[in-house]
This record gives sequence, structure tokens and C-alpha cells, in this order.
Amino acid sequence: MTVTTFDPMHVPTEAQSSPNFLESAHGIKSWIFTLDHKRIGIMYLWSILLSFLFGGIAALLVRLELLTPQKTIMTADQYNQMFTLHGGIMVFLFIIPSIPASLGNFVLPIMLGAKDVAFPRLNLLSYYFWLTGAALILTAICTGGIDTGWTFYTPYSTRTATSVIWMGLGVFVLGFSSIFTGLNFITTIHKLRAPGMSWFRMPLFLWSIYATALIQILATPVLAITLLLLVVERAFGLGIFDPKLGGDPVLFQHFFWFYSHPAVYIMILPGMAIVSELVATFSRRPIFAYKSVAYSSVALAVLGFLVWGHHMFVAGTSEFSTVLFSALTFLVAIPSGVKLFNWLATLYKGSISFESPMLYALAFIFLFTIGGLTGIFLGTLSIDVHLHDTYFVVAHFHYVMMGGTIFAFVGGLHYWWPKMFGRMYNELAAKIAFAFVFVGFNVTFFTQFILGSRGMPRRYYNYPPQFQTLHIISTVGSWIIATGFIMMAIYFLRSLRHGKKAPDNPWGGLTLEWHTHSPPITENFHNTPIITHGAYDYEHPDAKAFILQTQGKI
Amino acid sequence: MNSEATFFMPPAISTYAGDVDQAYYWIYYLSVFLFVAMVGAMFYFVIKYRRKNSLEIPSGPQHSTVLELTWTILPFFLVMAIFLLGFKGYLKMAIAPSNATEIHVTGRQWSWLFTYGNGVESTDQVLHVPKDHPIKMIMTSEDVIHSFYVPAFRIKHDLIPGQYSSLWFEAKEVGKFDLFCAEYCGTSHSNMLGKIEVMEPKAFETWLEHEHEEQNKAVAPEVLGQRLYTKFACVTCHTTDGSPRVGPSFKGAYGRTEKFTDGTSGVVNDNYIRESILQPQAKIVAGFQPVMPTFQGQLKDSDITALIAFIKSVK
Amino acid sequence: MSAIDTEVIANAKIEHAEHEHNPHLAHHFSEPEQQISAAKLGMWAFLAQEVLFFGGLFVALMVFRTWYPDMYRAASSQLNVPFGAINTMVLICSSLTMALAVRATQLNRNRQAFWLMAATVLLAGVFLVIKYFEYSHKFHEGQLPGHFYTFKEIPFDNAHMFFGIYFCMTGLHGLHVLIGMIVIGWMMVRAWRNEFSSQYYTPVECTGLYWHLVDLIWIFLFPLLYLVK
Amino acid sequence: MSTTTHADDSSHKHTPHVLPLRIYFGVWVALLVLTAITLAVSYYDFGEGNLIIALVVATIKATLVSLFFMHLFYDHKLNALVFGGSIVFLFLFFFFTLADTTTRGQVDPANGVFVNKHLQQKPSDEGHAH
Repeated sequence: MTVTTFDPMHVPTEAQSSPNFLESAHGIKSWIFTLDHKRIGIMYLWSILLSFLFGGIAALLVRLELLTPQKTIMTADQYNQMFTLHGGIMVFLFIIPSIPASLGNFVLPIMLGAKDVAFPRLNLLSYYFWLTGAALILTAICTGGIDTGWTFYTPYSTRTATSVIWMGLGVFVLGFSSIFTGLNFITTIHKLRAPGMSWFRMPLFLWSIYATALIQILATPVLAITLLLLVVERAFGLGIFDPKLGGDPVLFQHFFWFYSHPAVYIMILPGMAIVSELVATFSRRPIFAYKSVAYSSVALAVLGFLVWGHHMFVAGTSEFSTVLFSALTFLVAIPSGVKLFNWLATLYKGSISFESPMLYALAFIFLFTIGGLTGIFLGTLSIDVHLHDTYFVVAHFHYVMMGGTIFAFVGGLHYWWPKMFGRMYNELAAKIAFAFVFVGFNVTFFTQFILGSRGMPRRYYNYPPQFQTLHIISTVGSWIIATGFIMMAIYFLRSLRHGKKAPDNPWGGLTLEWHTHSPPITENFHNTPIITHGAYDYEHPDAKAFILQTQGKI
Repeated sequence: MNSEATFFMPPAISTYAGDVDQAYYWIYYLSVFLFVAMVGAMFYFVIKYRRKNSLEIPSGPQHSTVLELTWTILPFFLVMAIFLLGFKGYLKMAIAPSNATEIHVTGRQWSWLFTYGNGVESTDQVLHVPKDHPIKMIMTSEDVIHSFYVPAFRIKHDLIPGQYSSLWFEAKEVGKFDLFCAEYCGTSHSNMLGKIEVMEPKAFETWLEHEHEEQNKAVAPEVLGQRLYTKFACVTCHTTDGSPRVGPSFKGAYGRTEKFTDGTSGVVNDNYIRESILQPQAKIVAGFQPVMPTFQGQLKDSDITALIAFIKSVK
Repeated sequence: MSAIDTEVIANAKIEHAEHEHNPHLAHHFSEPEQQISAAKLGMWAFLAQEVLFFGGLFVALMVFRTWYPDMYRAASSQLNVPFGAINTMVLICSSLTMALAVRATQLNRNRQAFWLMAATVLLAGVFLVIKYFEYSHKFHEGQLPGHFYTFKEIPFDNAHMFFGIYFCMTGLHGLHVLIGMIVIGWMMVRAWRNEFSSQYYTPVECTGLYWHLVDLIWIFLFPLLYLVK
Repeated sequence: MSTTTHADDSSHKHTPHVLPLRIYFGVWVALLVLTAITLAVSYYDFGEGNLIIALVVATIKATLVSLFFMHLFYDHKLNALVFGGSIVFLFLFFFFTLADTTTRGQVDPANGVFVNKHLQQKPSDEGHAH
């Protein structure tokens, strides 16, 4: 039973009959007690998509309110709660778990050639922590809402009458969900690689997820302790962050950003992870300079810890630390740039096809370039003094978080959807939806760069009338995005029932998830795969035959 | 240097605003160049190397040490140059000239209080400053973090409760400019607006002396009350024209019977107003949120009496 | 095909035979060694997380110590150094008994492991009892965090901050001790049932790692809180 | 790692690394002695030196516990790397936070100065015992 690399794993005929992971068991219990990483990944997927829906609705309401300079549809308090909800849900419930816990959970062990993650029960526990966190946040919403912004700055958060304690506990629990996911992935990548899967034969997706997991373990506990201190501060008047009692509110910001800046890389690194896969598969080329892309992921993870002070340039930190953090901030540009350059070089002399996942990858490169370059403005001390806490910052991080991570996530979802559910979606509809999302995104957020440069502060319910035109354009853009996402929801849900049956390897990928069935069997592979070549070895003599055989086109 | 507004930036009024704009546009053109180069390359590649045959397997370079080193090392020098550019501009902002005139700023939910050297306090959310003279703001907050932001001056700094922070500027042109609170501070954050009025030095002197005399004059309680009403920006939440904002309007409020959120009701009289100023959460008029901050310790007894007289007078 | 691949194929064959034999080997691992090292790596990653978790409090402690050195000295002198020192010794002893318990399971001595872990739990109990006496004294004196602070004899207005940090750190540490006692208790039950052997003792080992970390944190807490000079 | 292989079935069994008892007791005695040293040193005043000595001794104790009680000395080096790494990142947290809090007000004395100065040093009058 020697298994060579480019034999599809389902060759043994007697095994053809074993059911895929979706059909191997039925009933609600087979889901809520499952230890299968694929099922947990799918439970995560639906949960975070639901959060995305709620966060998105909040975003639309915020944009709608900003249509006019005065009250449009809600009061100032409702508006403050709405943008807090949008930020809180999107960051803590959606983006941070999005790629690692849903898509990552699904494909990571398969890409490694493993049967599961190292600690399946911990994996399930992490999902239930996520649910508990979501429930606590829901409690916070039902018991008076929360209006601190997702950043919980003291002393506002210790004084406001809203449910900061519930929200704090919710995010605390979500933090542990994230830590457990990271812990699981690190162990899995170290210990469960299939025979022959050396570090430099791993798909770049895994390098980025590994770097992400490092941050999850090393930064998230600080968020946990920060929120715990905030809860204690509110409940018992601890005073560490309260100037009235001799504490320092700026110290809270240090604590918060020690987590939340690396958290930016928890969000963007998995996005880069997916883009590497997409660019390789749809250009049929190994990623240019594989090693430097792999190392740049780790470099970003480490450098991400050294720059948190750039959120506090005008917050009252010392001039020395301001300059220090500014200098370090610029270093982050280098590994980010290296990645972009390498993706471009991968396209060079490729064989590029334009299925919808690839469109999202190209959009990522387009948008992340803007997001990255505008980061240079913000890292520059003298300019940041002007731009800090304006719409420029809002636009910048939406270009990185939404244009980066969410575009990559959606691209990844299109890429692995056939693998997860065994069905294809309507490609034409996908391309149209993409056009809506891409155009709408730029309309919504590019205007905000202009707003911010002209001095429009963020988190404003009312605004001076000179900003209205740009706000209207931005709001219209948000409706275009929403149209795109509604279309996407329709064709995805339709495909579950009516979609064409997916071949094992619809895109002609070479990484291990394309070597198994769509959807995979419970144990992922009939036989443990053995790896004898790099992740994207399209020039391997057997690669062409493999693609032909698995793509279902002959 | 040109002080007109450009497409991206508001008018540049302070002495260092020109430097900021110069750095901004320098990076802007660099970014446009890099963006066009990279996205242009992307479009060129995806069109030129689009898949022509579903069976083709391309072959091309898989790495190039020279290229990789170039695009690692070159950006390093580039970003360090930009860092120095920003650092230079920042130094100018961080170190106030020694001849700067100090003005104290106190931020509170949701108003600004400016205190000049001779004890004059602003009463109308407008900061008056002389042209062509450095001003140093010594800032603190009474409740939560606020941020003093003047887009036309390209200056911003947080006001931190319990600590002092400072910034300085020198205005080059006469005029009225927007002052925003840039750090989220609660319900009326977006109404915590002020103005900066840059005046000719002579006119400023006259104004300051005039204010000094005015503020030391004994006045009728309702006049003092009106002054306090603008000074503490009560208007942010309470109008005098009958339209409700965050809180009930003062128009005809005195003597009216109000329903409270706890189900009880009562007459708006001296005691109720006093209680509402000192313990705002005690009795909330139905239909409003308990968001008013306390003014305990900020208002003297005589101030409260004056405010009551003022509210009485708003009919 | 390289040499490594042929080796691995041989390995994959062994894996199938192994499955039937070892009841402790989860389906997704190919050999016990892999499972054990994965469990340990996971545990160490968890401990790394704990270091940063407590780290936040250590940073807060150091920041305020550099800002208010005199207040710290005055407030710290209110802590009971003999109690703290005894507790340090108690935890060190409990670490020893726990380490020996792991060793006992390595040598197939479940009974011995049981009694050593019982000693560990007992010492942990002693630690908590001493802590209880310290706490009740502080409650009595009003040396409490924030608004609850009523103690009058420290001539600094913000001495409550020292006690705030003190209670946060020792409280969180105490909670870890309590959780440790529960987990070790569970390991005692399993040892009593003879579940461990030289082939399978990872649960005890990981519990031990956790317990030593609790000790490590106290090793830093004691001088930083009690011995400020 | 799964790529390592074993020639025969018997080495497939896990062989625990059992340390001799004297190591455990030796470390235990060393820890108790070091605790006594910290305690003794705290009765003398070396100024800032006290903190440094206390931290150095605590670090030695922590190293002993992790190397021997926690078997890091004999274990897979990766585990030591994970644990050591967490301490490096904790150190970064310390360094960069203190880089701010200890240098405020150096350029402009008006920056970062506490308004409530009395909180820093002023003895309160009421209830002062002596």
C-alpha cells in the first residue's frame, strides 16, 4: 500500500464506500459533542457568519445615522451603543476567530496530513467558550447595552452606566477560546505533521497560522488580565486605572494595546495565509521565495509586539516612548512589503485563472497595498498628531481588516466551500457579488481617508455640515457592500441543496486537502499521506496528471 | 507658505502646519507611485499570464536572492527616512518656545473651560488667542479622557484626568477655527465642540482686559447664571427654546410638574434643580437617560443660586 | 524516493498494529511518544499563557512601585513577613512532593503517588489556611482595595493601591492553588484506581507542571510584595 | 516527531526518564536555603540593591524549579523554548511600558505630571498615629 504523493487518497476501491464526515453520523448530538475538527470548524463557521451578520447590520445602521449631520434614525446614546456593538462583535466574535477557528480548523489538520488537531476535546471546549462569550455579550446588550467603544478606555468605561462588566467577562471568555485554538494549532503543527512533511514543505497557510497562534498564546492572556482588572475596578474601585484614586488611565491603554496591537496580526496574518494559497493555486506556481514569505509571517508576529505604543502617540505617553514606538512601527512595513512583492512575483510567468477565490486574492493585494501605505502616514509622528482618532484611522484599519482579512476570509470560503460541503456555487453570481463588494468597499472607505485628512473626528454622532457630502457617498457605498453580501448569502445557501456536486479538486490545487474527497471522510485520508516534495510543486512530473485526475474534467 | 485648504487638508494656520502638510503630501505622492507600480504590475501580470490552456503548467523563477534582498533592504532605508521626517516635525510640536503664553484648559463632559493668566475664564466655548505669538496649553480633564483637536492647526493631544498634558501652537492668521474633542467621551462627545478665535495681538489685549473687568463686576444672579450656562456648556444638553436634547429643555421648566423615571413625580423648584446639579442621577425626568455628570465641587453655592435664577428666567 | 520516506512507510505499518494494543493512544496519534510530547508541548504552551496572564499584574506592580516607592515601602511593611516566608517554604515542600509523585508514577508506584499527592494537597491546604489568617487580619484592619480601604496608619493617601494589587495578585494566585488542589485531587482518585504506569503518566506530569508554575509565581510574589525595602 | 523512526517494536514503548531522588532533595534544600537568604537580605538596607538581590535570588529559584522539578533540563528543548519565549515577551511588556512611565515629563515638565501631587508623597493629617 505504498502511497506516493500524487496518488489521490481514495484510490483503494473498498474504501470508496466510507461516508464523508457530514454523513458519517446524524442528529444534533453528533454535532454538539463532535470531536471532529471539520465539524467543529463548520459549527464555528456558521456561528461567526451569524456574528458577521449582526456586526454588519450594526455597521449599516451606523452609516445610515451618519447620512445627515444631525439625528437621522437614532439618539446619540443609541449611536454610541451601535458603533460599540459593531466594533465589539466584529473584532471579538467575528474577525479574531474567523479564519483560524473556522477555515483553519477545517483545513489545518488536512493540510498537515493529520487525522485531527492534537487536542480535539480542547478544540470543542474552545468552541463552547466562544458560545459562552457570545452569550455574555448578548447579556450585556440586553442589560443596558455598552457604549465604551470596543477599546474600553478608562475612566470612561469605569463610569458609564452601561453593562461593561458583562461585556468584559464576555471578551475575557472569548480570549480563552482564542488561546485554546492557538495552543491546539501550535501543538498540532509541531507534533502531527504527516511523514515527510518538513517545515519547509508545509503550505504557507500553516506558517501564517502558526505565527498567528504564537500571538494568540502570548498576547491574549494580557487582554484577559486587563479586562479582569477593569471588572474589578468597576466592582470594587481598585484604582489602578482611576486617576481620582491615584491610578493612571494611560496604563490601561498600555495593557489594552499590548494585546490589541498584536491582535491586529491575529486578524491579518490568517488573511495573508489564505492569499498565499490562492495565489499559488490560481497561478499554478510555487509562491515566489517561499522561505522569505514563511519567515516574514513569523517576523510580523514578533514585530507586532513591539509597536503597540503607536496607538498612543497623543495619549500622554512620554516623548521618548513615542519616538521609540514610531521607529519600531516602521519596521512592520518591511515584512508586509516582502509578502506583497513575493505574491506579485508569483504571478509573473504564472498561468492565472480568474475564478472567484482568485478575484478576492487580487482584491486583497489591491486593498492591502492601500491599507499598508496609509499605515505609513499614521506611523509618521507629525502626521499622526493630526490624523489620530479621525476617519483616516477608521479608513486605514477597515482597509486592513475588511479589505484585508475579510476579503481573504471570503476568498478562502469560496476556495474551500466545495471541499467543506461537496457542492459548487454559482460562479457567475459569485463574480457579480464580488464586483459589488469590491466597488462598494472602496466607495465606503476611500471617502473616509479624505474625511479624516480634513479633520473629521471618529465616533461622532453629529458632525459639522461641511463633511456631509462625503458621508453620503460613504453611506451609499455601505449599501452596495450589503447588496454584494446578500447575493453571496443567497448563492451559498442555494448551493448547499442545489449546487453541482464538487470534484475532489475543483481548482487544481496541490496541497493535501485536494488529495482527499470533497467532503473528506471523518479521518481525512484513507491512508496516512507521505510527502516527498514542496507544497506547490507544480513542476513535479506527476502534478499535471494529478490535477487532471482529481479535477473531474476528464 | 500657503495656508489655503488643499484637497485633502484643511487650511494650514499654525506655524508647523506647513511642515505637516509637506510630509503628508510627500508620503502621499510616494504612496501613489508605489500603489500604481504594484497594482499596475499586478494587472500587467494577470493579463499577460492569464491561463490560455487549461492543461498548461507554467515554469518560472522560484526565488531570486538579489531581488529579495533589494525589496527587504531598500524599504528599510525608505521607511527610516520617513521616520526621521516625522520625528523632525514632532520635535517642533513637542518643544514649546520659552516665550509661550500659558493658557489652562479643562475638559469635562461636555465642555471646554479656558483660563487665562489673569484669571479670566472663557464663558462661551471660544478660545481667544493672539496672532503670531506662541501659546502653550496646559491641559487636564475633570472626568474622562478628552482630546484637544484643532484640524487647522494640525494639533491634537489628550486631556487626561488627574494629569497635566501640554501642547503649543502659534497661529499665523486671524479667523475662527473648529475645535473638536477627538477622544470618545460619552453621549455628547460629538457636541463637545469649540472655536478658536485668532485675533490681532492688539485686539486680543483689549478683549482680555474687557473680559477681566466684566468678570469682576457684580451682576444680577440670572446674568451670572446665563454666563455659567454657556461656560459649563449646559446648552450641549439643555436648550432654552423648548426642544429636548440629551436632557429636558429649560424653557418653562421652573414650576412645572414632571414625571420621573422611578414613577414618582414632583415640581421643578429650587431644591429639585439643586439636587439635579449635585446628584443628577437621583430623579430623572421620564423619557431621558441618566447620563448627566455631577457638578459637585465645580460650582459654588452662589453659582447654583445664580443658575436657578437663570432657569427661572427662561420662560 | 528518499530514505526518509521508506522509513516512514515502515512506521505507518507499525502504527496500525499499535492501535489495538494501547488503550491510551488516541486515534489521531501514531505512537505513544508522539502523544506524550504533544500533551507536554500543549501544557507548556498553556504555562506560557499563564506567565503572560500574571505578567500583566507584575507590570502594574512595577509601574506603581517606580512611581510611589515610599508608599510601597510603608504599605509593604504592613504585610506579615513570617507568614509569607512560611508560605514560601510550604509551597516549595509541596512542589517537592508533587515532583516525587510524578516520579512514583514513572516507577509504576500508584499507591506511593497517591500519598505524595495527598501530601501536596495537604500542604496546599496549609498555604490557604495561612493565607486566610493573613486576609482576615487585613479585612479586620481595613487594609483593602479602593473604596473599602479604611486603614489610617499609613501616611499616604493612595496606599489602598498597594493593597489592591496585593489582593489581585494573591487572590488570583490563591485561585490557582484552589484549582490545583481540585486537579491533584482528581489525579489522586485515578492513582488510587491504578490507572497510571510507566507507560502512561502524562496527566500526572502535566498536573505537576501546573503545580510547579503556581509555586514559581509565588517565588516572585513573595519578595516583590512582602520584602520591599 | 512523527518522522523519527524506530528500528524495532520494543523501543516503541515509552521509557520514562526517572531522576534519582538526590536531585529532588538537593533542589529542595537549595530552594529552602535561597528563601532563607532572601529573607535575611531583606533585613538590611541596600537601597535599590534589595530589589535586585531579591529578583536575582527569585530567578535562581525559578530556574532550579523549572530545570529539575519541571524536567526542562532533560526534556525536549522545544518546551524550554516555549517557556523561555513567554518570559522574553513578558520582559518586552515590562520594558516598553516602563519606557513610557518612567520617562514622562522629561522633555516638557508639564506633561504627564500628576495633578493630585499629594497622592504621591503627602502624609495625610487625620488619624496619624505618631
